[in-house]
Amino acid sequence: MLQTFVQNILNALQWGSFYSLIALGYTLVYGVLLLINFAHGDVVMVGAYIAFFIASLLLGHYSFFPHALPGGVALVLTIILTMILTAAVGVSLERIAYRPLRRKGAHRLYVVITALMCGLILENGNLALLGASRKKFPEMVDKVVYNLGPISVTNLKIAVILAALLVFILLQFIVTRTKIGMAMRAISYDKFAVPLMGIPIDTVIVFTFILGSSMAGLAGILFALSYPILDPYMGLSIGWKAFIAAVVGGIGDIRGAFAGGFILGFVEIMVVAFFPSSYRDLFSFTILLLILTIRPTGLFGVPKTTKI
Amino acid sequence: MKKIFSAFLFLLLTLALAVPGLAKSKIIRIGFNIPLTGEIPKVGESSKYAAEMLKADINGKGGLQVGSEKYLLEFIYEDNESKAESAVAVAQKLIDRNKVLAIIGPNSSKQAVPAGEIADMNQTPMISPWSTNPDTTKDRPWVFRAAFLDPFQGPVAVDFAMEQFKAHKAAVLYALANDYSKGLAEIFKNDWEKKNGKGSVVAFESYGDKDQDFSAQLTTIIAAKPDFIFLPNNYNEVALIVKQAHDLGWKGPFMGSDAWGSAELMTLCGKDCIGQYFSTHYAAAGATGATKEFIDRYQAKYGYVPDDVAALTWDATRLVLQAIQDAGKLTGNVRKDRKAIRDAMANIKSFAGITGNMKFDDQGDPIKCAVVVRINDKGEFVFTKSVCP
Amino acid sequence: MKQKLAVPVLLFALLAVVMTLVQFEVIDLYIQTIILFIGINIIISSSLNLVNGHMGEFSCGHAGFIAVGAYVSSVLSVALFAQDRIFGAPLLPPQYTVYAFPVILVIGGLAAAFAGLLVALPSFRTRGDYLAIITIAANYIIITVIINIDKIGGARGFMGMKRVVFAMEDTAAIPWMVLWVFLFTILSIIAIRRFVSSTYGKGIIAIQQDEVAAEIMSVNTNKMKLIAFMLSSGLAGIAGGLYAHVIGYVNPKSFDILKSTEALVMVYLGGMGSITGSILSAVLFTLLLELLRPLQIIKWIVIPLLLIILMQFRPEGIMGNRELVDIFPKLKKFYRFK
Amino acid sequence: MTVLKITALTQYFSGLCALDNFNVELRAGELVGLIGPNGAGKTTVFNLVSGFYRPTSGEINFLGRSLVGLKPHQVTIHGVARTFQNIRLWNEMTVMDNIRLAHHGNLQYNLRDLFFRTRRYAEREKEIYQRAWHLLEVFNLADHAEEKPKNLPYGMQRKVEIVRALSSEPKLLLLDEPAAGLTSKDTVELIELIKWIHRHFETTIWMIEHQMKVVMSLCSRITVIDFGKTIAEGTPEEIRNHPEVIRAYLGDDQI
Repeated sequence: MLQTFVQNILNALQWGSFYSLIALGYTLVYGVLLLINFAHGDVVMVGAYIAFFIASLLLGHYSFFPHALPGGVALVLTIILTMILTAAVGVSLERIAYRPLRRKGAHRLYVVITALMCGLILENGNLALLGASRKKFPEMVDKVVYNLGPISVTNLKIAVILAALLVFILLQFIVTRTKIGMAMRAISYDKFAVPLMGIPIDTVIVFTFILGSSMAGLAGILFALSYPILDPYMGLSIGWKAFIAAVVGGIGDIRGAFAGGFILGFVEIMVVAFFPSSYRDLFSFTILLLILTIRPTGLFGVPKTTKI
Repeated sequence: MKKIFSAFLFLLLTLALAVPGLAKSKIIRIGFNIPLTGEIPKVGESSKYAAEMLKADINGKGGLQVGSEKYLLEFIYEDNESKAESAVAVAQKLIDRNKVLAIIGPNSSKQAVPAGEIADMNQTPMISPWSTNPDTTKDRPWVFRAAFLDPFQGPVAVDFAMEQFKAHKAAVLYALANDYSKGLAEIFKNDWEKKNGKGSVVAFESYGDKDQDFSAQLTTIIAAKPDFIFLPNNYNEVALIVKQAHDLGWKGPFMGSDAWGSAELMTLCGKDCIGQYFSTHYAAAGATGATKEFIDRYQAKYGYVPDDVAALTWDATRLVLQAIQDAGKLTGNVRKDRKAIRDAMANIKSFAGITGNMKFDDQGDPIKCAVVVRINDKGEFVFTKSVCP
Repeated sequence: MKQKLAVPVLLFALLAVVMTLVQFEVIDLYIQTIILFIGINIIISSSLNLVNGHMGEFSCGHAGFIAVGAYVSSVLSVALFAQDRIFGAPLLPPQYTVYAFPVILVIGGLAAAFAGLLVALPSFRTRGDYLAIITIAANYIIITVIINIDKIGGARGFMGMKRVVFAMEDTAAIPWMVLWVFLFTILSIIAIRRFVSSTYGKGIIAIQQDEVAAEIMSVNTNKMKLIAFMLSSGLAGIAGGLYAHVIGYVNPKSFDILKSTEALVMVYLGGMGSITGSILSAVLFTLLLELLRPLQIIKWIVIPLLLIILMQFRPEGIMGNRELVDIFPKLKKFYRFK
Repeated sequence: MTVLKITALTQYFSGLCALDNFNVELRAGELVGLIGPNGAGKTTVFNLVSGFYRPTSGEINFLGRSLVGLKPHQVTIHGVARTFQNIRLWNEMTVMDNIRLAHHGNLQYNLRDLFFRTRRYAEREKEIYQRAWHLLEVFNLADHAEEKPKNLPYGMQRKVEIVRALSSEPKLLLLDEPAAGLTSKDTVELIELIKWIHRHFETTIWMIEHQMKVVMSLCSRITVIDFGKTIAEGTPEEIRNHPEVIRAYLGDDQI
């Protein structure tokens, strides 16, 4: 029983890491623009596909580039390139779809709907371009299963958990310690004060999308490495749930997204471990509702006091 | 404002006019109600490819010989988006608009059950290649299917596992929101416990829609120490489950169902799936005759080994064409022709399909054999055993 | 006075024409099905608009309430009027269907309204995006509950409603579903219109624009939220009941979050807080989905693209928060005194 | 007759004392002022009276009935109306609807009347409409009845907000800095308006104001608070020369 429990803690840590990584992207954009970027889950999907193509290229799977790089080098290159390209995708979404709407002063929720539509285009565009076959992500590093008695861990699992932790520390540092990070936080309070700090608003927003989308790219690679089957709708369900995690943590707060992701991961895994698994969604969402009932603005969310 | 209104009206009008009108005679029109978008686009694609291949074959020979005349085939593919209401609208459209003689599809039961109602009500023969829910054909004389039913496949898996693995304790992991998976899991559990005593299914776990992480369920299953794990799941999920189970230290065997039978299984699953068994409609490796020919041609044309949906669609469509030929002649009166085709379908004595010989029982369900295949080191599905009803 | 009767007369004439056309098979079943879907979608979008548009919340779980209505009314009508494996012989003779059906639909609506409490009660304390999460969670919870009840089919879905429809048609051979969908669509629109045009109902618009001011100007905001959520989900439940009987089969997967996003799209396409906008967008959206079907996969790229482009030109939806009469003031004389 | 009697009202916000032992008594027909430097706790007093906060301790008695624990809308139904420092009108509704909605707490019809459009519904809606119309005419706003408040000049928005508060026929009207953000010309008009309201409506008025000119020319009595404590009370003349007040406003080193 104890072994099962410890094993499940490890499972939950890995699963929670993914929710955290994706929730961080939601929360960054939300913190700056108050925009629920519903396309974020699909940006993760795009990240995974980009990683797939780069990895296949670097491992010499395509005939026009028949030089296979060693797995480790290929992995590092894939991570870097994927993060850059996914960031480009995220920024283009913002430039093409969100910014013009914002300029026109559209209601916030119209931008949210636009984000939903962008998500649909990414999914179905992928389907139309690449066909309905799912893609198998290549194995870039040799999997090692460590057996500590009855408990099993893979090197990948450890890497995922570490990556989530590192990303969190990095983002927390950027947001609290750097000038542009402070501008990001300031912008949600007062749009007009930020230019006074000497940073144009659009720069801050683009930077936010770069950060958020590159994290989505990273999440995409790690996801593809852990669950190596890619299909155009893979980002849908995890995207919605990560959004829920971000809100339970207190949307707009980096710590909140991080904690919320792990909480959702733990709740889901533990419900399955100790209750009939068919009740998972029922139990886990009821627990989340209870958390929100006790703390209506999430764990780290500051209650928004309207000045009367 | 008014401009936008009129622009929209204009757009709608043009689109309405663009919908194709009625075509000329000497054509047999068959509708395909398949999911080209939505949750399972691959299923729709396989169906479409198989049908395209068949159509090219027959039209290449100048058409289908019915009685003394030759008819060209026209297949109309409509996308049901994997949605129930869409499948209903598509069925209506194919019947009323396109005046098809018969409908192939929908494939998954969520769409096939309501679309079957429409077909039955409008007296149009429909055959679902893949649906396994008994409701699809139950009390519907106009609706048929090409796949065998869960109540047959479940015991096949039970008997095979008991014999092959000498197993007494089984574990099941199924997809909660997938009626196929859930139904088969329950039938398997009942049958297993009937034969091995109560409590011999030591773990009966489920997961949700579009899940990718199964570690918690697998941890529970592995802790219960079953002799093997039964996975009545779609191949894409199977690939993830098997891999994660190995990550968690599982070394025992898996047993699967016909939903494993996709060409993609091995590309997705790789070496983790080698050596596992599953029950299915046909064994691609070592196939002979028409089956082999179909597999080779499909692979040459589309680049991958056809999955069971493709094979079943091929059979379903050929069944319909066979029935049209059996009917003797086409009158041109759609209602009469549909009736003749339905009667001919119900009366098919024996049909040699690439997924085995079959005929229909009085519910419109096929009586055919199931095979159990093993995945060999080359990733081929090798025939192991055949079970007939 | 004559002019004020114009709208009812027009509606009645439209119903009569559609019924006759259907009765004499001038329009085929396909068109008929699409007309029915349009009606159902109108109820769905305008009822969601009550919460998302007029009250300004962001409810993303409308499909959950549609599911409750669909299941409750289906189970009731099948249990009462159809031979069924689960519920056995019909409890009432078939000629009662005609009278019982609207009652069953309303009961389905009431059940959905009670499910609406799941969202309405938390709305007292939370707003905005936090409430959005609660609605999504409510959607997931409802679907999971249905999947776990084996008695009503679980993941396999539930059917038999067509037999009830047939029983109605056996009693009197007219296209009953066309009649019911038409009737309930009109009734829903009237109910919503009457609600938001009254001083009482305007309370929810006040909540949308400034909740603090609403509270201080004697609007019982909690009660208004409760009423708005329950009315909205209740109407969604009625739409669900109609949907179930038109299709003849319900499956929990048909009411997942994707269905909710469709409803959202219709609301924001039409314009927040515009009833005519919701009607228009429901018609447009349903027709677009049908007409673009030949495009297959491309359809699901074209439709979002169209919507994105539309929003760039009209960032407030087709109608904004205006009604048709605001654009064509001449129509005003056809309406009664507000 | 005493309209409002506040005794020992104290409010803490997470350990911070916002208001300490505040007492006041307003008699019918009075026009009283509440002044103090920024952050002194003036708006807190209004928020406590109108029910947005529940006081830590103390009693608020309005016409013999305690207001403590009531929700804002219940307080309003009992006859206390207020305006806000930063105007809080419903900007997307017409001016007319803004005024009509003030009757929300006293509609006298139920949902059945609403959905079936009964006679009672029609009569009540007509009555509310006519009353609102009358009020708009009295205040020369009838021309703007169908406009949206956001399109009106700031001074007029202020006026609409006051009219909205009045239309619920309050016995006590709380005005929170009505002159904030107004031009000097508008301020003069505002003073006249408040005087006029005070003469023609049977309502007691209690106002917070920053501009001495406004308070001094309107109020018969003034309370001064600073850091949550009452530091002075009296007629405008007495307040003008009160040393504590001067210190609070100008700082210690001035003396």
